[in-house]
Amino acid sequence: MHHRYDVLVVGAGGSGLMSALYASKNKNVSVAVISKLYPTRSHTGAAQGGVGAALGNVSEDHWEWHMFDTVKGGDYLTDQDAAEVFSKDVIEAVYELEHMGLPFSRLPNGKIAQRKFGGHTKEFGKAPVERACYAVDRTGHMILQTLYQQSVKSGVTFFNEYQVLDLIIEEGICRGVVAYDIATGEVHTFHAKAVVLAAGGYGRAFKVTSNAQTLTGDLMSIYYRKGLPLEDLEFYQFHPTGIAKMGILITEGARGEGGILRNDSGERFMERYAPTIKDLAPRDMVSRAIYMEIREGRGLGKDKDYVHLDLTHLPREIIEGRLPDITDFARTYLGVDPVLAPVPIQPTAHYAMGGIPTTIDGECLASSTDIVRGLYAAGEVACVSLHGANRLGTNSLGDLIVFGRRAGVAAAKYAAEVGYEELPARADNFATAEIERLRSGSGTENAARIRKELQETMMDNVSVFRTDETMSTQMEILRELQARYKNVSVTDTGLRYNTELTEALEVGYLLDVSEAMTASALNRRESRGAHAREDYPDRDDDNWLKHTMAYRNMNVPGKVNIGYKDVVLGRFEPKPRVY
Amino acid sequence: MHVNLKIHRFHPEQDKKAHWETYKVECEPGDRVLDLLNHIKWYVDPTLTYRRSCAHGICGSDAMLINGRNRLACKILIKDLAKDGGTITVEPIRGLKVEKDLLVDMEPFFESYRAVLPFFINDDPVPAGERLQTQEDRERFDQGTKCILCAACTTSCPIFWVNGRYLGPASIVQAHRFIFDSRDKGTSERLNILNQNTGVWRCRTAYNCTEACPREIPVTQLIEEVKRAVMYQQV
Amino acid sequence: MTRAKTFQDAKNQAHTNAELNWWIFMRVSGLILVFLVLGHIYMTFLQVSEADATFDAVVYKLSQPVWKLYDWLLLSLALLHGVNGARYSIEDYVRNRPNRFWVKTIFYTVVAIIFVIGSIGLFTISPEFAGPQ
Amino acid sequence: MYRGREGQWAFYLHRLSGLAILAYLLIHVLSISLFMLGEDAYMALHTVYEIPIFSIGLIFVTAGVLYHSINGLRIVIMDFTGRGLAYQRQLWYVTLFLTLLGSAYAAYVVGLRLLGGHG
Ligand SMILES: Cc1cc2nc3c(=O)[nH]c(=O)nc-3n(C[C@H](O)[C@H](O)[C@H](O)COP(=O)(O)OP(=O)(O)OC[C@H]3O[C@@H](n4cnc5c(N)ncnc54)[C@H](O)[C@@H]3O)c2cc1C
Ligand code: HEM
Ligand code: SF4
Ligand code: F3S
Ligand code: FES
Repeated sequence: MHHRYDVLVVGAGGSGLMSALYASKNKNVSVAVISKLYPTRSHTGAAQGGVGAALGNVSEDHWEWHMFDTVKGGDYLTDQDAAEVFSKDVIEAVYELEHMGLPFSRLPNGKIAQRKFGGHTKEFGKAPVERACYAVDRTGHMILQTLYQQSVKSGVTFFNEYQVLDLIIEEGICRGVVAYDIATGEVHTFHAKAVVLAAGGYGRAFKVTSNAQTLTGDLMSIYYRKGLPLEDLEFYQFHPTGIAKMGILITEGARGEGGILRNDSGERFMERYAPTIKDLAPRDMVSRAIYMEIREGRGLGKDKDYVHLDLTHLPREIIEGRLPDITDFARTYLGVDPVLAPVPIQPTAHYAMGGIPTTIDGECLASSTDIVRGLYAAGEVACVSLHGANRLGTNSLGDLIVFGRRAGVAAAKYAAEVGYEELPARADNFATAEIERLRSGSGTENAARIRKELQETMMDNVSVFRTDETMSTQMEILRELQARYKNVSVTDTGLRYNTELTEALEVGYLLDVSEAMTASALNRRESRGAHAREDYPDRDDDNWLKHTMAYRNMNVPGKVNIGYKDVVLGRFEPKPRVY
Repeated sequence: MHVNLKIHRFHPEQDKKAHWETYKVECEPGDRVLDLLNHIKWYVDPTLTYRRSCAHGICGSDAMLINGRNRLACKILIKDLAKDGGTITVEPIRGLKVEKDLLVDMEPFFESYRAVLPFFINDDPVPAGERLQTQEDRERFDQGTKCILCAACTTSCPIFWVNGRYLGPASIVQAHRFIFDSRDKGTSERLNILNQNTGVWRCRTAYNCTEACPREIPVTQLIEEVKRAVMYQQV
Repeated sequence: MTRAKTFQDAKNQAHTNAELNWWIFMRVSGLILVFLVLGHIYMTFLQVSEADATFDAVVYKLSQPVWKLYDWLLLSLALLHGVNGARYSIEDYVRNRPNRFWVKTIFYTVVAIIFVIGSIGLFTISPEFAGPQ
Repeated sequence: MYRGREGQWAFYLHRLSGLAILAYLLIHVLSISLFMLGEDAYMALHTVYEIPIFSIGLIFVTAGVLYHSINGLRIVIMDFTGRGLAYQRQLWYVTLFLTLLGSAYAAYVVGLRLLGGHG
C-alpha cells in the first residue's frame, strides 16, 4: 500500500499530537499521524506532576528564573538558546492548552494552579517556587486527552497501530517512512515531504522503569542504523521515586506537596545532600542520594534496597485530593495507604535527555553541522538539548508542547514550499526483508529472553552509578546479545495482529539504542548531571563541556564512533551545581 | 504460589472457533494478571495476543473479562482473584469483535466516542491569559476527566452487549466532562445527541459500568446527571 | 439516525424529544400504576377469591362508572407503559432492521386489537348483562 | 455469565417481570372480554381458573408485579435523587424484601383459601 501526505508525524504522544495539530493549521498541507498505539495509549498520559511555566500565579516568577533553573538543572550542558526559547514559549503554550479546554486545577482566584517541583526556584536558586501547572496528578493524561480531542475536532488523519519500520532518506533528504500495519501484517509506504519524529523514549532498556512496555526507542534506533548520530545518550534520568521493584512512578509532586524521603532510621537524609532545597533537589541528586543510603546499609526491606517516601504528616485531603492517582497506585500495587504509612520507593529509569539531535526548530541533525532535509523530531525522542545532562521535573511536558509545536509549524512551512522528492524503487525492501527474516522461522533465539538479559544488565551496569569496568562489560554483553539477536525468529507466522513479531522488532531497537547509550557513557570521562561515574566523580568543564554525538560504525559491528557538538552558552556561565 | 490461567483463545488464521487454553504459571500474590500474560507470551506461547502498554492502569489498553468481570489486566492482582493453585479465567471484553485472542476491534467504541463531540467548544475570542474558572466549577466535571477510554464500562453494559448502537457509558462520561465544564459552549448540541434513541435513554441503570471502571469514576451517576440535564434543558 | 462525526453534523441532526418523553412517561405512568395495579390486585385477587369472581359479580362491579374509569385507566396506562417497555426490549434484542420492523408491527397490532377489545368490553357492560340478581 | 452485581440483576429482573406481566395482562384482558360472548363462554374459562394451579400462578404474577412496581420506585428515586444512586444497592435489598413480604402475604391468603376448601 502506498500513501502520500505532505507532513507525516510519527508518534501520537504529546509531542506528536502537538506537531500534527499545528502542522494542520497550515491549510496548504495535508497531515497524517502514524502511531503504533492508539493515540490515547501513548505514554504522555502517564505523566503526573505538571508542566512548568513561569505564569507567576501563586508567587512572583519570571521566564529568566525558569531558564536559569533549566540550565543549572542540566548541569550547564543545556543549550541556552533552546532554554531561552523554551522558558518564554512555554508560558504561551500552557495558555493555549487551557484555551483548548485542558482542565487545569485552579486557584481560589480562578487561575491555573501551580505547585513546587524539584529544581524550580525563584531568584536564581534562592528558594523553591510554585511553577508546575497541574491538573490534579494527571497532567500528562489531560494534555494527551486534550490534544487528541482537538485532533478529532480538526479531523486529523490517523493511522493507528501502524509500527514504523524504516525512514526513507536519500541524499540527505527524508522522503517518507515505511510502516507495518499491525492489524493486517501489510507493509505500507508513506510518501511525504516532511516527517516529524515524535516516538518517545526507550526506558524499556532497563529492568526497573516508569516507562511503558512500548517505549523501546524505535525511531532513535532507526535513525542510528542509518549512520546518523544520537546526541547525549549517556544522560539518562533515573527518577528517585518509583514504587519499589515495579518502577511505577510516584510523582515528584508528592514531594512538592511536602512529602519527605526517609531512610531506615527515619532520618530525612536529603538534608545532608541538598541543605537548601532538600527533598526538592533535582532528580539526579536525589537518586544518587538514595543509592548512597542503600549502599551504606541504611535502606529498608528484606534486601535493604529501598527507602521511604513519607506523606503521613500531610492531611488526608491533600494526599487524596491532590495526589489521588498515586494514592491509588500505592493502595493497588503495594497495599500501602500513603495516608497512614510511608511508601517504599527506589529510583526508576525514567527519561532520556538525549536522542535525535535537532535544531531549535526541530530539524534533525545529520552531524554537528548538517541537517537532514525534511526530517524533524520533537519530544523525548529528540534532543534539542534543552535538558542538558539532567532534566528538571515538568520540563518534559513543556518540551513536548513547545518543541512539538515548533517542529509541526516548521515541517508544515517546509512542506508547503517544496515538492515531493522521488521515492526510491522498492523503498520498503529493507523493512520487508527484516520481517521476512523474523518470520522465516530459521532462527533459534527467543527475543523475550534477549530483552530480559538486556534489561537486567543495563540496570546493573549503566544505571545511576557507572564505572569504566561496568560499562566495558556491558559493551561486551551488548555485542553478544546483538549477535544472538540475528538468530531470533518468531513462532507466530500469522499476519494479523502478530504482536510477537512487533515485540521482536522492538527488542532489536532496544539493543541498538543501548549500544549507543553505553558507548557514549563509556566515552564521557567525567560526572555531570545524570551521568555519574565513580571513576571520574567530578565535572570537567575544560574537557567535557560538549555534547556527545554517537554514530554507528557501519563497517564494524558493535563499534560506535563518537563525535562532539558545542554547547550553546549564553546568559549563564557554568558554575558548580549546589542546591 | 501457582495459578491456572484459563484463557479464551482465538487465532483468526488458524482457528474456526474460539477455545479455552489453560496455563499453569508460577507467580507471586502481588503480581498483576498482565505479568502472567506477559510470562506466557514471552516464555511459553508467544502467539498469545493482547494489547498493553503502560502496565499501571493509565493507558487503557488492556481491559479484559477477568473472572467474569471487566478489569484492567495491569491493575488487578493475583491475590485478589485466586488462592494458590486456583484458576483465573481471562476472556476478551464483550460486545466488540474479537480480532485475536484477547484483542478486540475498538473502532466501534471510538466511533461512539467521536459521536458525542468529545472536544472543547468555545469560539469566543481567547483572553490573553487563561480563562478563569472557580474551583467549584472545575470540581463539577472532575470525575469524567479521569477516563482513560479503556472501554471496560461500555463492554460491561448489558444493553451494549445486545445493542451496539447504544453510545455507551464511556461516551456519556466524555460528554459529561464537557457538558459540565463552565467554559464550554457546545452543551446543547451534545445534549441533543444524547437525547436521541442511541443516547442516554438506553441506559437501564445496571451499574456494571460503575463497577467495572478502573478509574473509579461513578459512571452511572454521571449518566444520570446527563439524563437530568437533557430533561431540564427541554422542559 | 446517523452518528454525528463533526460539530456541524450534530447541529444539523434531526432533533426529537420522543425518547425523553417516553422516559418521563414511563416514570409518571409507573407511579400511577403502583396504585392502580396493586389496588386492582388487592381487590380482585386477595380480597375476593377467584371463585367469587363470578360472571355476575364482575359484571355488576364493572357496570359502575367509577370502576369502569378505574379499569380503563389501568388498562390503557398499563398497556402503553408495557408496550413502550417491550419496545425497549425489541430495539435492544432484535438488531436486524427488517426483522425489527416486522416484530414491532405485529406486536403493536396485537396490542392495539386487545386494547380495543378490552375497551369495548368495558364500556358495553351494563347491569342488564348480569341478568336477574 | 457476567458477574455483575445488584444493579445488573435488578435490571434483568425488572425487564423480565415487566415483560411477564405485560404478557399476563394481554391474556387477562382477552379472557375477561370473553363475557361479551355470554355467560357460558366466560364461566367455561373461569372454572379453569379455579384450579389451584392457577391460584398459585397468580401468586407469581403478584410477586412479579410487586417486584416490578417497587423496583420501579427504586428506579425513579435513583433517577431523581443523588441519595437514590448512592444507596441503590440497599434500596434493591429493600425491594426484594418487600416483594418477598407481599408475596408471602398473597401466598398466605391464597393458601388459607385453598385449605379452607374454597377452591
Ligand atoms: C510515569 C511518568 C511520569 C512523568 N511525569 C512527568 C511530569 O510530571 N512532567 C513532565 O514534564 N514530564 C513527565 N514525564 C516525562 C514525559 O511524560 C515524557 O517524556 C513525554 O510524555 C514523552 O512524550 P512523547 O510525545 O515524546 O512520547 P510518548 O508520549 O511516549 O509517545 C510516543 C508515541 O510514539 C509512538 N511510537 C513509538 N514508536 C513507534 C513506531 N515504531 N512506529 C509508530 N509509532 C511509534 C507511540 O505509539 C506513541 O504514540 C513522565 C514520564 C513518565 C514515564
Ligand atoms: C405497578 C407499577 C409499575 C411501576 C412503578 C413501573 C415502573 C417502571 C419503570 C420506572 C420502568 C422504566 C425502567 C427503566 O427505564 O429503566 C418500567 C419499565 C417497564 N415496565 Fe413497568 N412499572 C409498573 C407496572 C408495569 C406493568 C403493569 C407492566 C406491564 C404491563 C410493566 C411493564 C414494563 C416493561 C415491559 C418495562 C420495560 C423494562 C425494561 O426495558 O427495562 N410495568 N416500569
Ligand atoms: S469511564 Fe472508566 S471504564 Fe469507562 S472507558 Fe473511562 S476509564 Fe474506562
Ligand atoms: S452498565 Fe449500562 S445500563 Fe447504564 S448504568 Fe451502566 S450504562
Ligand atoms: S497496560 Fe495501560 S492500562 Fe493496562
